[in-house]
Amino acid sequence: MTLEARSLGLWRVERCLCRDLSFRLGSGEILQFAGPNGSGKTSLMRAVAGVGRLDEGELFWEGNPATRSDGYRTDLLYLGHQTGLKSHLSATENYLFYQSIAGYSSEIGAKEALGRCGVTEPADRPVATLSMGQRRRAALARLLGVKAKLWLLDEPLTSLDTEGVGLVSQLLKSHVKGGGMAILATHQLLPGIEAQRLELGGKA
Amino acid sequence: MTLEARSLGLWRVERCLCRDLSFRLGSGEILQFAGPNGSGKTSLMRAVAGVGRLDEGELFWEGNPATRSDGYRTDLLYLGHQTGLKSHLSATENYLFYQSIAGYSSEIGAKEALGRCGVTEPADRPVATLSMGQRRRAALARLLGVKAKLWLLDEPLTSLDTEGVGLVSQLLKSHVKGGGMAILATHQLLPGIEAQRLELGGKA
Amino acid sequence: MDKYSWAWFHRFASPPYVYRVAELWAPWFAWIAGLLIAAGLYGGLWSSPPDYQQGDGFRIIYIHVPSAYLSMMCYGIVATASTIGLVWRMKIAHTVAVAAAPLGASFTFLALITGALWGKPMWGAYWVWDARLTSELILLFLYLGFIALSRAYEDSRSGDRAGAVLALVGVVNLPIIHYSVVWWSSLHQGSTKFFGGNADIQTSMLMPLLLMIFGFTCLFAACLAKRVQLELLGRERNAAWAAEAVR
Amino acid sequence: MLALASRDLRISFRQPGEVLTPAMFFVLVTTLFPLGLSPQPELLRTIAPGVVWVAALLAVLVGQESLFKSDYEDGSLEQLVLSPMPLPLVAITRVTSHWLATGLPVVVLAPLMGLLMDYPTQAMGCLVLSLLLGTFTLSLLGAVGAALTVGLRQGSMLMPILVLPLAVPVLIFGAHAVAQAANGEDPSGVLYLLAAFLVLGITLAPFAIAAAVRVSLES
Amino acid sequence: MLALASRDLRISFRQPGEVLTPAMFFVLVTTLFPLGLSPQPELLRTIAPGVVWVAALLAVLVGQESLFKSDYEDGSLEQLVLSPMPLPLVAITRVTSHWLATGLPVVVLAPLMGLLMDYPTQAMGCLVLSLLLGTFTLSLLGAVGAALTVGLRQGSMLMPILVLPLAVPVLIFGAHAVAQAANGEDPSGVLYLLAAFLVLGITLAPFAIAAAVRVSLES
Ligand code: HEM
Ligand SMILES: Nc1ncnc2c1ncn2[C@@H]1O[C@H](COP(=O)(O)OP(=O)(O)OP(=O)(O)O)[C@@H](O)[C@H]1O
Ligand SMILES: Nc1ncnc2c1ncn2[C@@H]1O[C@H](COP(=O)(O)OP(=O)(O)OP(=O)(O)O)[C@@H](O)[C@H]1O
Ligand SMILES: [Mg+2]
Ligand SMILES: [Mg+2]
Repeated sequence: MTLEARSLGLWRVERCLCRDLSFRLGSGEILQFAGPNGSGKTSLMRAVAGVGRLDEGELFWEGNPATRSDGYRTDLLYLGHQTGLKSHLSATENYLFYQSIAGYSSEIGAKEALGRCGVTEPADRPVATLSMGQRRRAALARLLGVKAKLWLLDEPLTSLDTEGVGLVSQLLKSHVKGGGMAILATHQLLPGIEAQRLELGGKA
Repeated sequence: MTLEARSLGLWRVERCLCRDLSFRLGSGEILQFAGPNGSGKTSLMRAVAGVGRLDEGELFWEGNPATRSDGYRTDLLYLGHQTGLKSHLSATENYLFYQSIAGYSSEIGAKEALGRCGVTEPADRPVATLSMGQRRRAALARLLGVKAKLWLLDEPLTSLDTEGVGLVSQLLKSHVKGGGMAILATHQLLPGIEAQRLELGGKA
Repeated sequence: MDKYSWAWFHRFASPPYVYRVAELWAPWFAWIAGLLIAAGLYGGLWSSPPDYQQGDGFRIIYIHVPSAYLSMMCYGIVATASTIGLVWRMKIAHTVAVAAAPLGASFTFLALITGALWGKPMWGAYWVWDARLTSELILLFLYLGFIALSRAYEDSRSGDRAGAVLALVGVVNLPIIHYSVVWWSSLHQGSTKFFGGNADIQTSMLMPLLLMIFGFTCLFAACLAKRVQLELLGRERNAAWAAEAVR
Repeated sequence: MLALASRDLRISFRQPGEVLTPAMFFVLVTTLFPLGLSPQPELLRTIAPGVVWVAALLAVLVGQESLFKSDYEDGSLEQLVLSPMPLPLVAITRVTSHWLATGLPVVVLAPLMGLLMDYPTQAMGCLVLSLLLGTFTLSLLGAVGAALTVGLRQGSMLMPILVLPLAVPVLIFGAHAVAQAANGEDPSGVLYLLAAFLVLGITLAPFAIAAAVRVSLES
Repeated sequence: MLALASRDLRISFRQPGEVLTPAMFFVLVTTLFPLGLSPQPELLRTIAPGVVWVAALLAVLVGQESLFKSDYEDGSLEQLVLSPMPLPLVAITRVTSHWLATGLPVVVLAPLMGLLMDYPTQAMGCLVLSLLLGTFTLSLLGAVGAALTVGLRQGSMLMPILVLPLAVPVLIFGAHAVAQAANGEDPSGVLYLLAAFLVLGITLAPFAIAAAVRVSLES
């Protein structure tokens, strides 16, 4: 089970974010997109996830082109700057919804998953009433509810407290131990996570 | 020049975020709201800034009630989770606007301020096209453009790279050296900034 | 002296005190209302003769006019309470406003219904797009808007103030309703001249009408007192006094 | 699919505001007219079909305008695109549940509004039926427009421009049918035409919407 | 003030979409009617004043609905509240610049629409004047509604309900004046009344808006 990127290129109007960029990710591996602000981590992440525009190159999931394989979408879990939580629904409802539309969902129930992510009391309030960190935690709960091989996490640590940071690295650990793979984009360092770094071009 | 809070209390529906909370901040001092996610830092910050609802207690700015003194509003600069940048305007335009409506504005021009915050090339693009970190930096530039005695910064480090974190702490240093005061809410630690911590109640 | 008066003011404004006062007054208002309305109905439905042109149809006036007048007076109350609440940040005032609004809405509704029923024989249509009718309808919407808005915030602390602002803005509508008959050429009755030499309403009708108006007012007062109590209990649900009040 | 539909409906009920806007709007337009015009009953009767239909059209368009907006802003649109469900299916589900929450109330309120403008009661059936067919077609059209414009910073004005040319025929035929029914003629022919429009919409729109969403996200 | 006004106007021009929506909308409503109704000229002529005014009212309301929304979401509303400028002044500036970008186009387009519904040309002056007075009053009302509802999760439906009761008189008088002018009577009396409304609005609304904004932020 491998994700392979062949000579990717991203352009914004005239500006080239990256070009001829290739990497290879096997199961149990973590790749970290590194680079200063504006270096194109988010753009690349979105392109790899298949929601952003990919101007050059191609992605291969288990050997065949990712764009044309539905398998890729079922195996992938993307968590971006926007958490994708509906602010009118409770954290629980959001969790259950994403579990129900996922390719392979785990048996972990909402209460347990949210509990492990530290969202207990606010779990049944509309997400709009949650604090930033609580929202992020509610979003992270999806990592438990969905069985995805490939995690794409864009700044998962935003507005998390130290305990939350610990939570994320612990989640990542168990994920890779189970043979999963992950791509990270973050500026803070995650305790006890060793990842191969992919440096993106300096800020223009 | 002092900010004094007397027995503040915040309520959310049934839930008490904090009560009978008092603190005193003199010039050259930094106060950090600390606490886990959902402990009420943002709410308290907003209440202190005068945009959030303060359910109990009172604030005093240089001896007289902050609510009724316009002086407080001119002396204060609040930077919250939302940066307050207009996504259709360029960073430069946003900077100039906030400079022009500020109580006391510095002579630092947009180009210099944004440059010092590391927003050079994107300075004249609509903010909507900036990366998260670049937006945060563009917002931070206001700290240079406006002469405010009291800074209220809610998670100023969100999505900043390490160099950005350095920038913030350096800004803070020069601010307090100049006799300013600041209130911070952040989970990451700022290198070389010593602040008195105000611990807020644990997460419910 | 000053201190003292403020102390008194705050005691007066404190929920438990208001609750007890309401407890005290409600039954009195209720009884008086009952008596007045009974008398009014008797006078209106039996002792006064049928109208020479409208037959018995006109008797609906005994419901219509009081409720119409109350629909407006109640809005006045809501607005005043809101003002007090906003200016002096008195929670109790907001409570009164929130408690009064639904009553006002129902009286407005009553005025509309009775008016409509009356309109069929008088104008041959239940509804005409007439100035006063329209503005009364608008008043209903104002009430609904107020209720919806103050309920929309799950935190009553915020909902109160939002509603209050709206209530104040809406005050503009009262004169419009009252003078609509004057401003627009209207199918609807002009303001009746109740007293004086050439009063255009005979005493046999006037007396019951006045009785009904006062009766309705007392009824309204009684209901208001009760609703204020409920609202207070709801808001202070985990205060000590509320606990023992319901025990 | 069911999960999605139930989610959408639940969200709708959480914010009666957004949802009832179109119904509100419909009532508004239809009631404002008698106020704006000098309300002679016979005049009202003649213009009733047109007013009701125009009101319905506007209501639907207003309702669709923000169909994908919140999903786009909170990032759940990308999640839907990434979900294994085929996107056109997602689109039609989304539109349907949104129509149930926004379009249906309009249809339900129509007879009431008809009464206020004393539209002949025996023709109500046709009014409701035509709106039933029409509003759903319009919702589909609106959804295409909304999907195309959701990514744009220039905002949503484009949407009406894009949609209108396609919406106008629906309006014309719809109002025509209602008018016919009011004059006691048999509107079935026109109604069939409306039904045909609807079928066409249901078959084609989902794919258009899906494509449009993809484009908007990539921009 | 100037800084604020220029900022608002610049933003408006950056997103012609949002800005022209009301104008769009106005044109839409007024043009759809002839399509919806069977267009007999004399019928059109009788309903023209009403249609134009209703269209204008709707257009303004639609435009105002999102007046403070983006400011609220991107946090610049709190910054305005915190700025040393007195909030009512901010409010009136905001409304004015928004009206210049949204309301004025409607007023400008009105004569054109009038022509389409062959409204007597000699009465155009009155049409424009009444709209000029009316739309601004409506913008002020709309702004109050928008400010009251911007903080609500329930969404913006409330806004029309809140605003409409107050907007209807303006509509009635406006349409009345236009109709009078069309019949060759002298509308000045009604126009004065509209002017009075406007003055009332300008003096009171800013404070209401300011208070409403504060409340919405605190919620
Ligand atoms: C839906 C229809 C109607 C509505 C909404 C309505 C509304 C009102 C209102 C708001 C008032 C109080 C005015 C004030 O206190 O300034 C009123 C008073 C009155 N209405 Fe009606 N009305 C309706 C139908 C009728 C009809 C059909 C009649 C009989 C012809 C009628 C006769 C009266 C009379 C006699 C008064 C007292 C006059 C005064 O002192 O102002 N109303 N109505
Ligand atoms: N329309 C555009 N024209 C020019 N440059 C653009 C345009 N849109 C985006 N960019 C640039 O492309 C880059 C995209 O940044 P991206 O969000 O991928 O960076 P990032 O690594 O995620 O930054 P951060 O660490 O701040 O999140 C930014 O530098 C941005 O300025
Ligand atoms: N309507 C409500 N009912 C109950 N609790 C609420 C409501 N609204 C907010 N809260 C709670 O109040 C607290 C406000 O959190 P706030 O944003 O101030 O925390 P914070 O310290 O900023 O958290 P973070 O570090 O994640 O930013 C949260 O715990 C939230 O769950
Ligand atoms: Mg990024
Ligand atoms: Mg916070």
